[in-house]
Formats: sequence, C-alpha cells, structure tokens
Amino acid sequence: MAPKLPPQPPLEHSSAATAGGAAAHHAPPRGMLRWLLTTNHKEIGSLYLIFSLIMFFIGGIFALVVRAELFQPGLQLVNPEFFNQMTTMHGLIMVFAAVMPAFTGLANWMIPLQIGAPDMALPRLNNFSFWLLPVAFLLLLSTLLMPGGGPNFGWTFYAPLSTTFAPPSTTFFILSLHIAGISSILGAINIVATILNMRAPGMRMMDMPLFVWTWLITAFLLIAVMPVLAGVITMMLMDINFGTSFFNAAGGGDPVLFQHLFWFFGHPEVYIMILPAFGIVSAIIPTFARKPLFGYASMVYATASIALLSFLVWAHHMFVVGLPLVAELFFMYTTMLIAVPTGVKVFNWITTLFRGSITFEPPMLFALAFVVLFTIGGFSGLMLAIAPADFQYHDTYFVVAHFHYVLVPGAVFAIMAGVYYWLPKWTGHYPNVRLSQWHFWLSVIGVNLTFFPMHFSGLAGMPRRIPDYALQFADFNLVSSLGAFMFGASQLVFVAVVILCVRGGEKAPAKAWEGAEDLEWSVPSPAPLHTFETPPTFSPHVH
Amino acid sequence: MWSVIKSVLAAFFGVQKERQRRADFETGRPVVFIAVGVVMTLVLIGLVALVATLAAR
Amino acid sequence: MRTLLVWVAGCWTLAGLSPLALANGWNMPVGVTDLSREIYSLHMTIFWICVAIGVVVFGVMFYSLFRFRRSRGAKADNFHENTTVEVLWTAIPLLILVGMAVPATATLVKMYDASDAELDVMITGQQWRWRYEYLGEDVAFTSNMSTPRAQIRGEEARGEHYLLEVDEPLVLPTNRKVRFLMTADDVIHSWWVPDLAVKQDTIPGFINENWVNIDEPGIYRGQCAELCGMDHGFMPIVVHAMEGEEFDEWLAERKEAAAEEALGVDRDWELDELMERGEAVYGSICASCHQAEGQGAPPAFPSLAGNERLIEDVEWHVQTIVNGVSGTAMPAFRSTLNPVEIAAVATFTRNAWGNDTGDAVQPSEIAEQLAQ
Amino acid sequence: MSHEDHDARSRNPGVRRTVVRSVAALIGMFAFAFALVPLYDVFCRVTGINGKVDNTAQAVVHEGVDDSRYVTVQFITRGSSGLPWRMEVETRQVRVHPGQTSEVNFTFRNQSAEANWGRAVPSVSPSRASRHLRKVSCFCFDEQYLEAGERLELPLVFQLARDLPPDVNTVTLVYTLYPVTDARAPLRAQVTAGKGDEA
Repeated sequence: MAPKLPPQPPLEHSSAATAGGAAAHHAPPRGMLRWLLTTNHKEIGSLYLIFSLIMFFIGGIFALVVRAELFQPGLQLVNPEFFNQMTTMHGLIMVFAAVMPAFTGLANWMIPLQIGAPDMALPRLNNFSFWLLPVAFLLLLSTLLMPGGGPNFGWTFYAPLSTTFAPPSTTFFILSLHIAGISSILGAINIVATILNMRAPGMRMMDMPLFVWTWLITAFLLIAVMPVLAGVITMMLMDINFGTSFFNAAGGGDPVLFQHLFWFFGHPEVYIMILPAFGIVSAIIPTFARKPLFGYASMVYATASIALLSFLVWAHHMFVVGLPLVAELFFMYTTMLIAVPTGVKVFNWITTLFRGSITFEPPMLFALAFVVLFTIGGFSGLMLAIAPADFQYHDTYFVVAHFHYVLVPGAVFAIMAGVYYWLPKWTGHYPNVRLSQWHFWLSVIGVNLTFFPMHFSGLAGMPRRIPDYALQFADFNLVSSLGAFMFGASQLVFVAVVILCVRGGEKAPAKAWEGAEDLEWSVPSPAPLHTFETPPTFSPHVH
Repeated sequence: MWSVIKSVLAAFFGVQKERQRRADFETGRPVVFIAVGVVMTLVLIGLVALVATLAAR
Repeated sequence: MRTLLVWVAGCWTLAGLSPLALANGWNMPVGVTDLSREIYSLHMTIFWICVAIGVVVFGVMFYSLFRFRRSRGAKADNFHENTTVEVLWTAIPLLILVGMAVPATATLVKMYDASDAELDVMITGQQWRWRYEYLGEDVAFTSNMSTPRAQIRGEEARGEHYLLEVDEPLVLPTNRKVRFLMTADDVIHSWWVPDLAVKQDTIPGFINENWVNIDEPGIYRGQCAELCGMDHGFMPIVVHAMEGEEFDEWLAERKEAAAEEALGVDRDWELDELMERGEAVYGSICASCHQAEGQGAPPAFPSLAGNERLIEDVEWHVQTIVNGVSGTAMPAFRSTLNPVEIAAVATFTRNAWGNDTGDAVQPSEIAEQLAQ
Repeated sequence: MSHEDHDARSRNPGVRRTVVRSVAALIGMFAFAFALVPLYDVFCRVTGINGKVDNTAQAVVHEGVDDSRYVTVQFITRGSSGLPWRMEVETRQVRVHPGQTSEVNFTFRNQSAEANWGRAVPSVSPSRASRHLRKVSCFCFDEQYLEAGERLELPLVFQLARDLPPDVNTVTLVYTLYPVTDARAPLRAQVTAGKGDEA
C-alpha cells in the first residue's frame, strides 16, 4: 500500500545514467523540497500511496472506536454525538482519502509504464492534484476539534440533518470535499490525457492492458460525476449560509431532491472504486495462472458499458423514501439489468484459472480472496436489488455487510494485491513471503469475522448507525468487534512487509513474475526515475 | 452503423468476440461508439420505463 | 500446499454457515402480515439462488485451484475465449433475475395499494420520539423510549426489552387494514417494524403513505432506521396489536381520558400536583436533551437549572415550550402536549433543581393562550 | 528530463485537445447538477411524484360531475417550531365526486405578541393523486401576513379531476405551517404596506 521510495539509491543511479548524454542537467532539489516539487509520476505515485495508507489507518482507528463502543450493549466509551462523528468520518476518510487516492497512486505509477509513456501528460498538474489531498483531509480531520464537533450526519450527509440541524463545522466539511473533488477531477483529466495521447507508437487503444482500460473508464466516470458532487455540496453551502432552500421544505425545497442528486453521484462513485480493482485482478490472475485472461474482449466491453449504465440505477438507495411505484419498479429493473453483466465478470477470472498452471505468491492470494469475497458481496447486492425485500434490508447492518464485503475484500484487497504485485518493480526486492502470508491469512479471517455476522444482525433487525443495540444483537456485535480489531492489527504486518521490502529482501529481476507480460516488466527493477525516455517499440500480442 | 449498434448491444450484455473487438477498434471511430452508446442508453431507459408503467398498472 | 487446504477449509465453512441462517434470530422475521410473509419468501428464494450459484462458482474455482496447481505439474492451456460459454453464464443469471422480478413486482404493487383502509393513523417522527394520532378520533399521544438511562450507562441490569420499550405503544386492531400517514417535524426518520415488514421514511414537509393488516395479536418492536441525530438509536417503536373489539374498547377509553384531561384544564391545580405531573413529562420528553438534572449540554442544549431568563421571564419560558425555537432541536410542543402537560412541565422546570420560583403555571392560562 | 521536454509534451496537440474537452465536460456536468433542480421540480409536477402539488391557481374544468363514485378528501394541518400560529380546518374530511368543485375554510390565528410571516406548504398522499387535484384558489399559493393575535379565515377551492385513478378512494391533503425566514419577509412588507396600511 505505501512503498516508501528510499530517497537515495535508485534515484542517484538512474539520473546519473540517463543524465550522461543530456546537456547540463540541474540536480533535483534535495530532501523535503524534492517531494514537494516533484513532477515525476513515480514519486507522485508513491506520495499518493503513502498518503492513502496513513489515511487508511486513521479511518481504521475511527472504525475501531465504533466497533469498541458496539462491543457490548450499553454506552461504555463515547456519547452518541461523538459516535455519529466517528461513523461519518470513518466513511468519508475511507472512501475519499484511502481507497480513491490508493487507486490514483497505482494509476500514476503504472499507467505510464504500461503504455510506454515517459511520464503523465501534465506532470505539474499531477503534483498539484496530489498536494490538494493533504490540505483537504487535514481540514476535514480538524473539524473534529471544532465547537459543535465534526460532521455527524453519515458519509451520505442527507439533508436536512446536514443542513438545518448540522454542527457549525459543516462549512469546513464542504470546503474539504470541494478540494478533494478538485483533486480527483484534475487527476482524472491527467489520466485521460495520458492514455489517449501518449501511448507508445504501435500500441493502439485495443492493445492496452486491462488496468489501463478500467482506469480510463474510471477517469471518464470521475469527470462526469465529481462535478455533480461539487454541485450538491454547493447547494448545501447555500442552504446553510445564504438562506436558499434547495433542500428545505419550508422554502419550497425538497430533502428527497438531495438524495437524488447525491446518489446520482453516489452510484457511479462506487463503480469508480471497484473498476480499477477489476483492472488489477485481471492483471494478476493471468500472470499467476500462466494463462491469458479469459474473455478479454468481454471484459473491455462490459467495463465500457458500465460507464453509461451506472447512471441509471441510483435510486435503489432510496427504495423506502417514498418513491412512486413506477420509479421503484424502474430502478429495480435497471439495478438487476446492470448487476448481471458486471457480476459475471467474476466468472472470467475463474475460467482463467481453469486448466492454468497456478502458483500462490502473495499477489495471487489477495486476488483470489478478492474473487471469492467480492462475489459474496455481489450476491448480497443481488438480494438488495429485490425492492420489496429491500424494505426489510434498507439501512440495516445487512447493507453494511454488503458494501463492506465489496469494499474491504473488494477494493482494499485489490489495492493490496496491486502493491504486492508491483512492489518488486518499485523497490527491486520481493516482499517477504512468510510475513505476506501472515498478513493475508490474518486479514482474510479478520474480514470475515468482522463482516459476516453483520449479515445476521442486519436481517434480525439491527438498524445502521446506532451507538447501542438491543440484547438479541449482542453476540453478533461481539464477534464483529473482535474481528475488526484483528483485521486492524493485521494491517501493521502489511506496513512491516512494505518497509522491509523497500529496505531489502530478495533481489527481483526486471520480469519479477514468470507469467507477467505487460510493458512495465520490460523496465529494470527497481524502475529508474525516468523510464521510456525514448518510446519503446511495442509489438501487440494476442489477448 | 448496424455493426456499431450490435457492438454496443454486446457491451450492454457484456460478451464480445475477440475478432469482433479487433474489427471494431480498427474500423470504428470512438466518438461514434460513444454517441450510439448514449442513444442506446436512452432507448434502454424508455424501454424499462415502459415496462415499469405497464407493470404498475 | 498447506496454504491451499487451509484456504479451502476456510471458504467451505463460510458456505456451510448459510443453513444456520434459517435459525431464529439469525434471519429476517417471517412477520405477522401477508406482505411480510411474501417478502420473507422473496428473501429466501433469492438467498437460495445465490447459495446455489455460489456453490457452483466456488466449486469450479476451488477445483481449478486444487487440480491445476503448478506444484502438481499442471501445464497451462492457452484457450482464452469461448463466447458461447460467456453468453450462457450471462443469460442464465439474467433469466433468473427476470424470473425474480415478476413476483417482486407483484409484491411491490400490493405494498403500494393503501386504498380503503378502515383506520388512519398519522405517524410523526420527531427528534428522538414518535407521535401517533388516530385521525378523526382525536386520540393522540407521544411514544418515548422507557428504558431508563441508568440501564444504558450500565448502572442497572438491562431489562429483557432493553432499548425496545416505550411508555405509550401504538395500539392497532388486528385483521383490519390500517393506513399510515407518515411525516416528520425536523429531520428524516424512518418508521420500521420488522415483524410488520413496514419501513417508510418520514420526510419533513411531505407526507408518505403505507399500510398494514396485522393477522395475530401481540407486541411487535422496531426502531428508527434513518440517521436522525444524537438519539437515533434511542427512539424505538412498539406496536401492540389486539383483537378488533378489544381495540375499540381501548380507543373509547382513551377518548374519554382525553376528554377528562381537557375538563381538568379549567380547575386550579395545586403546585405539588403540577410538579408531580411535570416531572413525569420532563423525564420522558425533555430529559433526553436538557438531561435529568436540567444541566443541559451547552451549546447545543441550554441548561435550565439556574437559568436567569427562565426564572425571571415566565412569559418567554412558556412561549419557548409552546412554539419551540426555529432552526434548533427545540420543537414546538403546542400540538404534541396538551395544556395540562405544558403547564405541569413549565411549573416543574420553574421549581426544580434550585430554581424554586414558587409560581405554578395553571393549565387554564395555557389553554386560554392557545385558544386565543 | 529538463523542463523544456515537459513543456514540449504538454503542448502536444492531443493533450491540449483532451484537456479542453474534459474541462468543457466538467463545466457541463456542474451546470447539469444545478439544472437538475428545476428539472426535478417540473418532473415532480408533471408526474405528481412526492406529493408535490402545483402552487399556481388552475381554472375549474367543467367536465361534469362523475357521481358514480365518492372520494374522501381528508385535511390535516400541522404547525412547526418557530411559527407561533395555529391553523385549523372547519371539517376534517369531505366526500366529493370527481369533477365536483368544493370549498373548505381554514382559520389561521397568530398567537404571538408580534406580527410575522408564515406559509402553508401542501403535500398530497397518495402521490399519484396529486396530478389530478386542481386547486382553484388556495392560501398556500403565497406567504400570509398576520398581526399579533389576528385571526384570518381563508378558503381552499379545489376540484378532483375525473380521470382520478379508480383505485384511489381517499386523498389526504396535509398543510404544514412554516415561518418565512426574515430574509424575504421585509421585501413582502414594503409591498403590502405600499398598498395602504390597513394590511
């Protein structure tokens, strides 16, 4: 998740080598300034990943406060007001500060290497969009210390709880989301410009690896959807401070309008968080099964159609808000129609395994765990699509279990698999296998211990976002809390693996994994700061 | 034009042959595919809305 | 090799757990209405379909992982496309889902038909309690959580229905169609009783409609299902369903009690009578914000103990209770408390915790002001 | 990798074109988010979703009274915090034929010691019936101004369209009183004051 590129060894070696022939090349600035002013996609990628890991731990601590309170019935640890702040901040930090920047970091690192480009299209913009993030999320975290407390209205910040009845720090919450939104938008523009214009000669759109394809679609989704989020929070700002009533029934507004606008952004957002994961897993499984990805064309086409279909399903988050019957049916049908072509992509990975020659290095372990556990999340998603049944599932822990299964063993495991897969390329060393396996098994057991009982507490009737619960939910929550602490602790093992891997470990050749075929493996490991100065000749091979 | 529509339908369904993919990428221009995709999405909205209104009656 | 076995064992226990889901308390309640049973069967159908697909999919996956291990000398094949297989495994789930859509649509259409109900009940979600009004019967009351705060803090043993008990349950007749009109006074809440399979958001400024026809008498408990602020987890719902005749008797009784309460407005009340009644009203409604000892939680909830403005200006004090304060969590109690309760709680707050102003606010004054 | 090469790459025409197109798309989507607000309002009015009722007076349509069926129209009035008014309706419910015009009186009483502005926000249930409810004249069309202690009786004249779906036999019309935030009230005050001060 966070390869700390050692400041010294690989850079000196690479810049010295490449600078040999060039004219007087001014040495890069030293120390902190170098990271502040870097326009190199590898350094910015590492910055994104380090930032994302730190935020992953902060969001994780908020989650552990929530789980510690829910360990037993009764209020032992926090008052309900602070508990709501913890659930809200956990959601916001994990979605906007941990998962999205992690994928952006992997994109910054790997897209130029996979398409044979020397760097991103707009390097200075790349630096700017990274350094917006620490600003945005320091501001967001500082709202916890403001009078009236931080945001306590859930990461979905429904009006009027988030407008008329919100704490005074809400304006800062809106400012921080604006800044984070701008950072994602600039990142997306950068990625689209790079992929469309800077591929190595000979590499046509159709020869691009799937990770690049999924990120191209994700970038288009980001460009289409982030402005809608910016619009919604601007309307919120005007409702709170300038006396408009977009979402205030008193002035002719409508709180349900907020939910429509938010989820019109919200659902493509969850696809933004899972498509890059599809890309990563589609790179890893063929490598370790030593067999080309099954149905590459179908994967590309299905991902492309998701970019359009994901805009038709948003109101399945609002089945109980009082939609008219026709709208309820419409969104039930569209949700079913889109769930199938997306879900069956899992079968492509499994068929890639069929009659392959499989080995179980750490990246493969995480990719396989992704396939199994993400599919379980997908099945609970199918159950939630049945609108009448959703009247019983909505806003209970069954929904919490669903989206955690698609996000934690889904997006987060895919990010970890990506990091394990590309660490040899970044650092020149293999990650320590023994420790990686410890990390894997602790995480898998921790994730299941935490989120599987939530299916049952949700079905049995436990609503979401409550700081205390009736006695019949006690055992499920006990197990969930234990699992949460176990999963949290096992991420420390991950940090150890990464640090050790950066420092040393078994040397990795350029082609670190026997089955790897993409362009990034033609560059030496550790990847020098400047690669593909002269565009590589690319010969398309069959997908 | 018909082949583009067929390709977009295949994309909605999620299955496509490698040969067809190669042909699509070699001949078609991306903006055409996007335009047809948007139009097909509108058609899909109309269809599903129709089914929903009929079912609601 | 060893990792694989442990891995396979882990995943199969997960799949094995699913039959456990049928046990009581682990699964969705079957419920006591036709709709809840239909929803339960939809839930179990889609559940078993998912388990079936899961078993097939994971079976193939683990078989491939086990059979085609490199360490077992598996040579990699090179096939990477077979659109007929892909068409099949997309078409089958699509057909299954379209098949599921038909019964789901039928159930949904039934859920939306709230016509010709015999009883209309208006449910209003407020920050952190529910208010029920039987339309046309002018019986109305507020239902507050009755679990003592001491149990929540762990100072006392927790009762059997911890956090799911109220002082005034919503009483409904069985085998009669009851139509719910739902709205909220402040933020979005959601009225949910799992056994009745009714969940509906209550949106401030808008009216939502739902209905229920309960088959069996009994007590059914539920909770607010939409985040609504500090005490979102502490505004339970208790529905007490009873036979039709029993319900009519109860309704008549309540109407009488309401009328009697209205009569009681004109006579002069003793200070301690008002204090005792006021303490009960304060405990169930005001304590959740202004705290049991009236110290409040500034800045959100002002302290009442030793509040000079309250002590000096009885007019402003009563005004605030009757009309609330716009844009804050202080609701208007004009339509939720009757004159006796308003007078009693005003008197109590003016004389408790050392505020002893000694004056008793008479219900007749409040009634006259309201009727003005 | 000197800075000139950086600039050379970003001046590559393809990159510039993509950036321009992306920024255009961004501005378009941001405008689209704000355009959704009026779009939502129009869509709700047309399809009657969410019980939104048209807040403009509609003429009576003389389409004859369908006396084959009765529809019960219920009225509910609700106050809200911050507006010391009391609102009552003379009759809790009326039974009307679709197509028949009827009138119901609502009384407003300002119970506070100073004059203020208030507005009644309507909502109809079931929401599919709101499209068939024509309000000829209604106090909810605009903000009301009441002096301290003033009592005001205002009529609601409405007509249920004949094409009201047959399965709808009860329509509930709920009015919620809301204070008009002072941001707008003084504006209205000059308007009425100008018209002579008996207000």
